Amino acid sequence: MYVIGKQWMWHVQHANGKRENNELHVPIGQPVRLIMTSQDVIHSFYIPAFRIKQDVLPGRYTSLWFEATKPGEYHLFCAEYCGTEHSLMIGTVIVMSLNEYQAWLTTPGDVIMPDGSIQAGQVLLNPNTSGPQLGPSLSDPMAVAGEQLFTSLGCAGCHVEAGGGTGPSLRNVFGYTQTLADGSTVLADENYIRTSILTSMKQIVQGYQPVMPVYEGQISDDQLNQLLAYIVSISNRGGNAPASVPVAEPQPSPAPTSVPAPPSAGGPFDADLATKGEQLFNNLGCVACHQDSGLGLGPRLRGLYNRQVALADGSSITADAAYLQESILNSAAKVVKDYNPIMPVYQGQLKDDEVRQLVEYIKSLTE
Amino acid sequence: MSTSAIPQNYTSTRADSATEWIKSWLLTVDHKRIAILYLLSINFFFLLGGLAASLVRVELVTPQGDLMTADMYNRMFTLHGVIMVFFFLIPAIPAVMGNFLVPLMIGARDLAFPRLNLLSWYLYMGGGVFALVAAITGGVDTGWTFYTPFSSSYSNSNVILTMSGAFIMGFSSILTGLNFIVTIHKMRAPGMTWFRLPLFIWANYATSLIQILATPVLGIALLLVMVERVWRVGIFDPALGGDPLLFQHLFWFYSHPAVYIMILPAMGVISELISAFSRKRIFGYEFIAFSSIAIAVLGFLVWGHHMFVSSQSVYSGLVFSFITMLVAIPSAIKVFNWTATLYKGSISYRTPMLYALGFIGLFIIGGLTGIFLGVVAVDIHVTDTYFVVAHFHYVMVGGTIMAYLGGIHYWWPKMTGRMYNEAWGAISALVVFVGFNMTFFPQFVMGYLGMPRRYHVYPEEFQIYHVLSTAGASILGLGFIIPIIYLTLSLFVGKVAGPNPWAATGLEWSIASPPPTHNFDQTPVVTEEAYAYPEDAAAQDSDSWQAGSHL
Amino acid sequence: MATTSHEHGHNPALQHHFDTPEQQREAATLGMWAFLTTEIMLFGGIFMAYAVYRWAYHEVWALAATHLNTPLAAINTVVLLVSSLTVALGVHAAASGKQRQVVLLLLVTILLGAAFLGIKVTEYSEKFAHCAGYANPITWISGGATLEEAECLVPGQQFHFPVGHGAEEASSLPNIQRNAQLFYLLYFCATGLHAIHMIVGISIMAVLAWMAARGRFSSEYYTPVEIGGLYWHLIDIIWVFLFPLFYLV
Amino acid sequence: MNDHGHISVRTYWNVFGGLMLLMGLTIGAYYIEKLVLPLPEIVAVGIALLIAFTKTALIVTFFMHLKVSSRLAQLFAASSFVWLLIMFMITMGDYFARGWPAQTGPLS
Repeated sequence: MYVIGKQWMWHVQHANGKRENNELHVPIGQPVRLIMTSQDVIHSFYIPAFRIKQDVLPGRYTSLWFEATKPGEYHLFCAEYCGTEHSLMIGTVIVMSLNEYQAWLTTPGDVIMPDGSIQAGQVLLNPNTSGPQLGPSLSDPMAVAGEQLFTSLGCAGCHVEAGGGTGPSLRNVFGYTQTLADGSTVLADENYIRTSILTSMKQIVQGYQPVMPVYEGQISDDQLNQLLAYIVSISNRGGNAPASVPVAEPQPSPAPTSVPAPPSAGGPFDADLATKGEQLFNNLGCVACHQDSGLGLGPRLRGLYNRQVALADGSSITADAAYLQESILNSAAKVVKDYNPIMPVYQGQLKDDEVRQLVEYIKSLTE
Repeated sequence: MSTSAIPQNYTSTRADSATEWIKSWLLTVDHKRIAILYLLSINFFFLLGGLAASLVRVELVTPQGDLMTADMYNRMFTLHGVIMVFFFLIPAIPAVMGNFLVPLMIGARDLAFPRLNLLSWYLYMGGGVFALVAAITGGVDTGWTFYTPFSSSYSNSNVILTMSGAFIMGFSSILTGLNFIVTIHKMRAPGMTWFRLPLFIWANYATSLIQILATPVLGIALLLVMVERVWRVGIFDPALGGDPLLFQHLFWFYSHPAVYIMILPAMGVISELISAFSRKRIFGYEFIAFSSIAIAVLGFLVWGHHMFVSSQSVYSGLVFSFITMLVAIPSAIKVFNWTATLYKGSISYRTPMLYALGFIGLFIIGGLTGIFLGVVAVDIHVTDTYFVVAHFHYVMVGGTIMAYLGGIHYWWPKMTGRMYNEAWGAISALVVFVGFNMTFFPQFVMGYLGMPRRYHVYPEEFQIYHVLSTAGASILGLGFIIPIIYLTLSLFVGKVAGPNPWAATGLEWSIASPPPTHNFDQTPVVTEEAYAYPEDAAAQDSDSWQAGSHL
Repeated sequence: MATTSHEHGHNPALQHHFDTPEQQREAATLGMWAFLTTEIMLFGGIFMAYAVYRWAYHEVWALAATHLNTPLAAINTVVLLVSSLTVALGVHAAASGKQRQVVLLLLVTILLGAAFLGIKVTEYSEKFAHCAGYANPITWISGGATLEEAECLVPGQQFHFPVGHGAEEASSLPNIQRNAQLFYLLYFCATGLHAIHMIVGISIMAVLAWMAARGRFSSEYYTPVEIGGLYWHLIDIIWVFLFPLFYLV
Repeated sequence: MNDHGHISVRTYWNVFGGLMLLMGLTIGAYYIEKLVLPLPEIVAVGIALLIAFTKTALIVTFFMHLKVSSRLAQLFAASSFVWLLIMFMITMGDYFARGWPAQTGPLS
């Protein structure tokens, strides 16, 4: 479970995304692990009855675990002085039997959606299983929300499940030691994943370039927790992560069709090639940088075809098929103004009909 | 030696005009006068802190907390913390009794640097003015520990004013410590070897070692927080990569030795009282002397036990917990030796002795609960609760203040030449003892049940403890007011006390009661060891006892 | 209690509560050493913060250190070492009673101290000038050439650590701006505090020189000069540590 | 201890010479490290600190007359460095064990 201490309020977020303030519903007999961080000053999560207390620091995760034995309501205090309403930052811990806890979990309450917004009254059920599962698998919806976030933010583009993407595959990363570019090894725990997402340049895994954009300030704490839950869920050493999470099978990259594409001079674009191009565009991770929202590291491609493009060296050129092809194969040649040349070179990695599919797809992106 | 006639004693001056009189007191370099100036200013701050304490206690009678708003309550308990710690407990015994008695006990005419001594009093008052101005213009709401990032970026009360007050007081404490070290090393009377020194001097020596080694670190910690507040640049602020725990390390590196600054001189006073009132040589002189030094040294290694739950690494928690057990040993040695001194002594229950016995009892409770807090596992439950509040009040109020009052009563005839009223003295000692226990013992129970510290509003089930504690606090408050009344009265109506009303040993008892300005006409030569009471003192007392003479 | 009668010649400088001038001198030097202990602990706190943050962010700190003006600081160190020598010779001269030489040497020390502060001022003003967008203080005053790439190393809102040159290596370090600001905050705190101590040192030397000029010292009584010397050497020692830690490493 | 051990002017000068030599050494080490062979960081820091310590030792023993002053003064000088060491050792111990900053080491 994830706890966020804010000045004079505790946000508690259950594995399935259900959120509550100043309250903590816990099943008995289950070891519960709290992953806590603070948004402003130092607080301290203190449950006298369970004899546990741990300071909650801004800027890093601290963890606390306990196993409730007797159902009932217990006090929850903030033990580290944190300002005017320090004495109001209290709450109750409600320990329930397992099935009561299940029932409570599914009652509608506000839930964090993948884009970080909070919607009340909506229960995030795990799509591929009918009822809520027992035990650790409860965190599916959280992982599912994390997974949706993972694709929508474009992480899936680089961190391809099967590997071979520009970023390392994240399968079975959590809980294992990673060897870093400078040869040192580090245990991939919550803090490692948090800092790798927020400040990605710090710990580059061996054999990969520091290309990943820095997400600090772009994603909220809740989204960060969801991503963390997803990454934990796809590693079999994830502790409270179920092994049975439906892993987003990578769409099999389409076997390049041998159909010779009609010469591209014809109509605006060839629909069939464009759809294949689109899948390729996602799988190769182009979508991660060339985001439609324009926020990505690469320029926005929608409506690019046949438009005047200003290049870094000041000259400008019309984005015709030849320019697109050349930019894909030898990306550093003509870099668009105020973008830095970090696009990987696909010369020799892509067959030319794959390139043609991509070009057709880009042509299909009309404004 | 100034050949002019030595004035009758340090209190009377040949001042003719009022300004002359004021100048003779405010610009004095006589350690005895500076001690009196300290006595007055420290008692003023003690009453101010006590007032804040009583307001906090009255506020806590009701769970909803309706006497004052939460913010006012936070400022009140911070005021109580800052005033009591920085402006009463740390300077109390070293400055008042230390200044007065250290030169007398070692046979010197004055401290090594008299002008520096006056400067440290002015620094103390300067710091006090800063703290008062801060208190009046709205106080500070960060708690006396000033934890960042709250104190550096989230609190908008005048933190800088209070911090500079504590910063300046730090210098006064350093200068006093420095003065004592040099005096004790260099200005002992001929024949006064280290092992003939009274134990009060050993304790003060150890205290001043801590003062000069620890206080600068507090100075730098507060300075850095002030820089952070002024330029909005975070050194302890996690947003800028800083670490709030670094502040806690620097702060507690000073503050734990500071609690030993508070308790060590109190132990020195108690060693004097116990041997004087059981008319017996102190048992295990070397042990007590060296345990003072041991406390001073070990005190520097244990500060981490204040930070067990603050995500300090588990391994350092282990190390600090182990060394905390070691630091408890010297205190235990002292208590054993005191009780051994009492054995077979002819104990007379005069007021100082009542305070001394009260000290031993309460200090044991305080010390042992300290061991609970030293163990990491237990500490996780009880830290930042009222258990901790009760623990350090047992050691500070039960220890330092009881010893302070006992010392004031014991040396009152020496300071003023007048005896206090014995009956009132006994009453005040009992009232203080009862009031104290009634205030703080319920807090142990409440703390263990989980009542957190610094809470303005609390769940109902703790109310009975709070009501009990507030009742006790009023008795305790009364107990502190009574001595002020009868001690001031004794100045005018008190029986004139001769040079040695307690028939005690020690150089300070060999000169006139309000000692002359230059202490010793001729530098005394010390021949026997510190507490040279006759072997059969107990036998002599028992057969010379008649009904009606003091117990 | 047998008492000893006093026998000591009337020494003008002996204060009333000391028995022998020897005792007074030892008391003074011991007091000074105790004070030096507090000073060392004071700067110890800053070095502690330095050590913690250096251990945590060593790459950014190494990079940040390159933007400090090392040659100027090296000259500063030499200046301080020479001033230490002149103070030591001054104390020696006082011990052997050559009053005029004492005054001369103390004046030279004051001069060197002032030179140190001068260099410090130029260094600081260069940093502040950068913040205002000018190459160096002179152009800043005369409104001359502005700085080509923006660099402001004074901690505060407009702190900007130039990531321009050496982009790829610098941009690889995540919160470089924040940690570099931390480095410069500690840099300004440490050297600022040291400069304040230097100003105090210079004023002590001035008082001593004035007293020596009026012949207050003799070969038996020269303790104030010795204590002033001790304090000066301490300032020098602190700078000896500051220099490598901030500039060189 | 003798009245005031006499340190001759000559010793002052060659102490000064020694300091200048060490000064040169530090600057030399800096430039070597910068231009010629970039040593691993710990070694560079180690050398610089070592030289700083030797310089301090020279100044303290000769210029500050510690060699000739009372054992007490020597005790105070030594104790201040020992206390500094205490503060450094234990606090850095905590930082090593805690794996701060957050991204490395075990989640304590």
